[in-house]
Amino acid sequence: MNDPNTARAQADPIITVTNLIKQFGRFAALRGVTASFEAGRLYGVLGENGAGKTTLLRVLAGLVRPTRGTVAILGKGDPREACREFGYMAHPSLLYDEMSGMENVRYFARLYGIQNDARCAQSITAVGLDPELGRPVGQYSQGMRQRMSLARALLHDPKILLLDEPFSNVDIRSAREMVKLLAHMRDQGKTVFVVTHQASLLDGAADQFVWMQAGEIINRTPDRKYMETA
Amino acid sequence: MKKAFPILGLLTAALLSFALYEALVVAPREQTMGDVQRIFYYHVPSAWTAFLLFAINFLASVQYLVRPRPQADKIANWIVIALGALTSIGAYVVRPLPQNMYPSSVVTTGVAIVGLYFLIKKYFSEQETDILALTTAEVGVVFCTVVLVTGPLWARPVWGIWWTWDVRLTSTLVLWLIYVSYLMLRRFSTSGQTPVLAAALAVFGALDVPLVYFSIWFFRTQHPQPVIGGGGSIDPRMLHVLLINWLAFLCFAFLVCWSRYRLEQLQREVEETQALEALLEPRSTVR
Amino acid sequence: MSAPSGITMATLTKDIRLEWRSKDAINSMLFFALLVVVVFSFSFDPVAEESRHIAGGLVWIAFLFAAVVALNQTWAREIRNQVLDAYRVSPAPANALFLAKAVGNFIFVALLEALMTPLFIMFYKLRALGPAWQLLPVAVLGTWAIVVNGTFFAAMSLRTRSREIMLPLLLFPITIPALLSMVEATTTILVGDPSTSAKFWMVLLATYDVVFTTGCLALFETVLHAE
Amino acid sequence: MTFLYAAYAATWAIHIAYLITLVRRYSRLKLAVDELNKRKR
Repeated sequence: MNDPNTARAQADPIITVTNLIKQFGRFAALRGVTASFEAGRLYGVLGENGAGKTTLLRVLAGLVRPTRGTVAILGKGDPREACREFGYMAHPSLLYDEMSGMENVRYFARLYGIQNDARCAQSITAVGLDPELGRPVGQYSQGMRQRMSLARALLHDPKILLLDEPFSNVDIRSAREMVKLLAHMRDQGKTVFVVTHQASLLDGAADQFVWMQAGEIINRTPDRKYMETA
Repeated sequence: MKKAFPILGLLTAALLSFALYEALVVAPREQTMGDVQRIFYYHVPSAWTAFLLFAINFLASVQYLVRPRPQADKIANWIVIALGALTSIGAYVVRPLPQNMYPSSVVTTGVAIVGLYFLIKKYFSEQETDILALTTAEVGVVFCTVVLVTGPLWARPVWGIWWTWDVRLTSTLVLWLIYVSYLMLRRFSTSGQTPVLAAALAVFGALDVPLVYFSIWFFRTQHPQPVIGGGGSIDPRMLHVLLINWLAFLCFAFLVCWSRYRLEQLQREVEETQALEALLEPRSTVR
Repeated sequence: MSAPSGITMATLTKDIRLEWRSKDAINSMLFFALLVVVVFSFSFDPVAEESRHIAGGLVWIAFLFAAVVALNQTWAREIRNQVLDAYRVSPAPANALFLAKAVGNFIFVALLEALMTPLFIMFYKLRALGPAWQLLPVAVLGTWAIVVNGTFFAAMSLRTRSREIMLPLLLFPITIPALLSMVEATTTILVGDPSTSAKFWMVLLATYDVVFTTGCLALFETVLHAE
Repeated sequence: MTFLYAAYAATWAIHIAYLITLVRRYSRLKLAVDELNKRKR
């Protein structure tokens, strides 16, 4: 399977999902998703509210157990075993409001076994924020909070990035910068999933758009225009 | 199997009425307390049945927690066997046993626990152990309520007080509180994994039982209280009637558990079909 | 993978720093504890001799009451921005988080007790006739018994509808033997009855702590990840 | 003597009350089952 020298091996599926079903009582969030995703790609996951985008991401992150179906990340059956390999960012900030950005990132670094602050400062500057900023995260603007949350997700240099609405409430200029950063990471070989409603931001950056509707992947297209005209 | 239920029902009804007759008429009249002592034949069997049901709940909950983790499963097997051995040896080594616990009865309980554990292990799937835990908890609480109602009704005429901090009665009260909180957790839980939370609480509750018993037992030695059911040995004829009543109540409890079990199974099947239907429904997304 | 104790320390210091920085939780809790003591003292105004017999029960019920209100706040900060998800996604072991939260609660509740005890002594004119030094181990073991189960059940009640009421419903039945031991040990020490000693109760409390600390450490992982 | 009969009566009152709740729960479930069967055909 992982024959190193062929091109095919380079694009080995890093994540495979088979017949993934998730139901919350009678509401079917995921109705049988089967897909595999290659490493080193930036995927834009698009779809209306309730299409199952967030649930899919939470299943991949191991935060939600699927009702049926299997998830394999880097060959490991249970996402929890691969938790060191992915960074997760959600709609809520996942940060402590009373602590400054640096304090937050330093605490989460400790959870990943990272002791030195240089790495923390580096991931904060990478998202375009100032590590020395003393203000507690609670007083940040929503856009800054989203970027600090991204810094927390990038902290341990994960192979996979699972980002849920990273650009919401972020001004256009900083959103474009974030996209540039994500594209740069993709070029370094990381696999990036971006769930978003501002699909236009990913034009030219995303390798593939994954269209979801009513808990299923209905289409995977190289660019956004194809879906709109169809 | 379906038609066995009414036959068993009739048999149990007959057994219950025979036991009632034995308790009211045949059993010898107790000198000091008089006829009111006959509450004993309902009070004690209900308590024993409740404890048995809670023991099954504990064993089923442990099964539910360990089955998905094979390594924990092996450890649990050894702990149960060790527990059984310990109680059997302890029955003869520990002197004095708390009042009117005979070594033979302690050994039988120890062996029964181990037997039940491996029986559940063999015949119940993971999902079924959860249903079994819920059923035995619910029916156990009903029997426990009976004990807590008949207890004071017995204490009142004999000692003029409604409640006595008797070791067994108080332990039953605490057990009742624990399992009512267990049932409330199951009803109020909004989690997808309610059985896991309930199983954890059941294990905690069971760990608590010996501590409850010994804390109240020592509490009682410091504040002597009248004891329900007397301390000394028991007239063989009374014991005979007691065992008949216990058998009758066990059959009754078995039937109630069986129907509650089937009810829960049906409930889950209905929920599953409804969920399946929602799955296959035409693609309607939230606009 | 830094040692779990490193993570426990980091989480504990983080919690203490946040507590110290916002201080609003600690101040409101201290005032609440004061209220509980005053209310208890008003409702019972015993003569010194009598008070020794009932003080043990009153003091521990007041502590339990204050502890439950504090325990309800254990996961408040983690829920606000779903920070718990960030923890669940990280490779950090669940027990490290649990121990940090339990020890944090222990310090918090011990602080409340340290404030309430002198007030109780004053209001009830208490003077221990028995070996007063034994009160310390009883207090430590007893508070840990309440806090370790309280933290565990607080995490469990996160997954239920009426979260505030579920914690005491789950905690009190399980804590009865520990509560009985604390009350009886304190009363034996206060009354100074030579015939009995609080040793049995302390042994029972210690067993209770060991049993339930192991139980919590074994089962917290499953409860944390039961979404 | 009356306490004896009271205790026995109370025992069966409790058991019967529980059985009634089971029966009621079962009938409610029956409705759901019938509805499902109707829809399936």
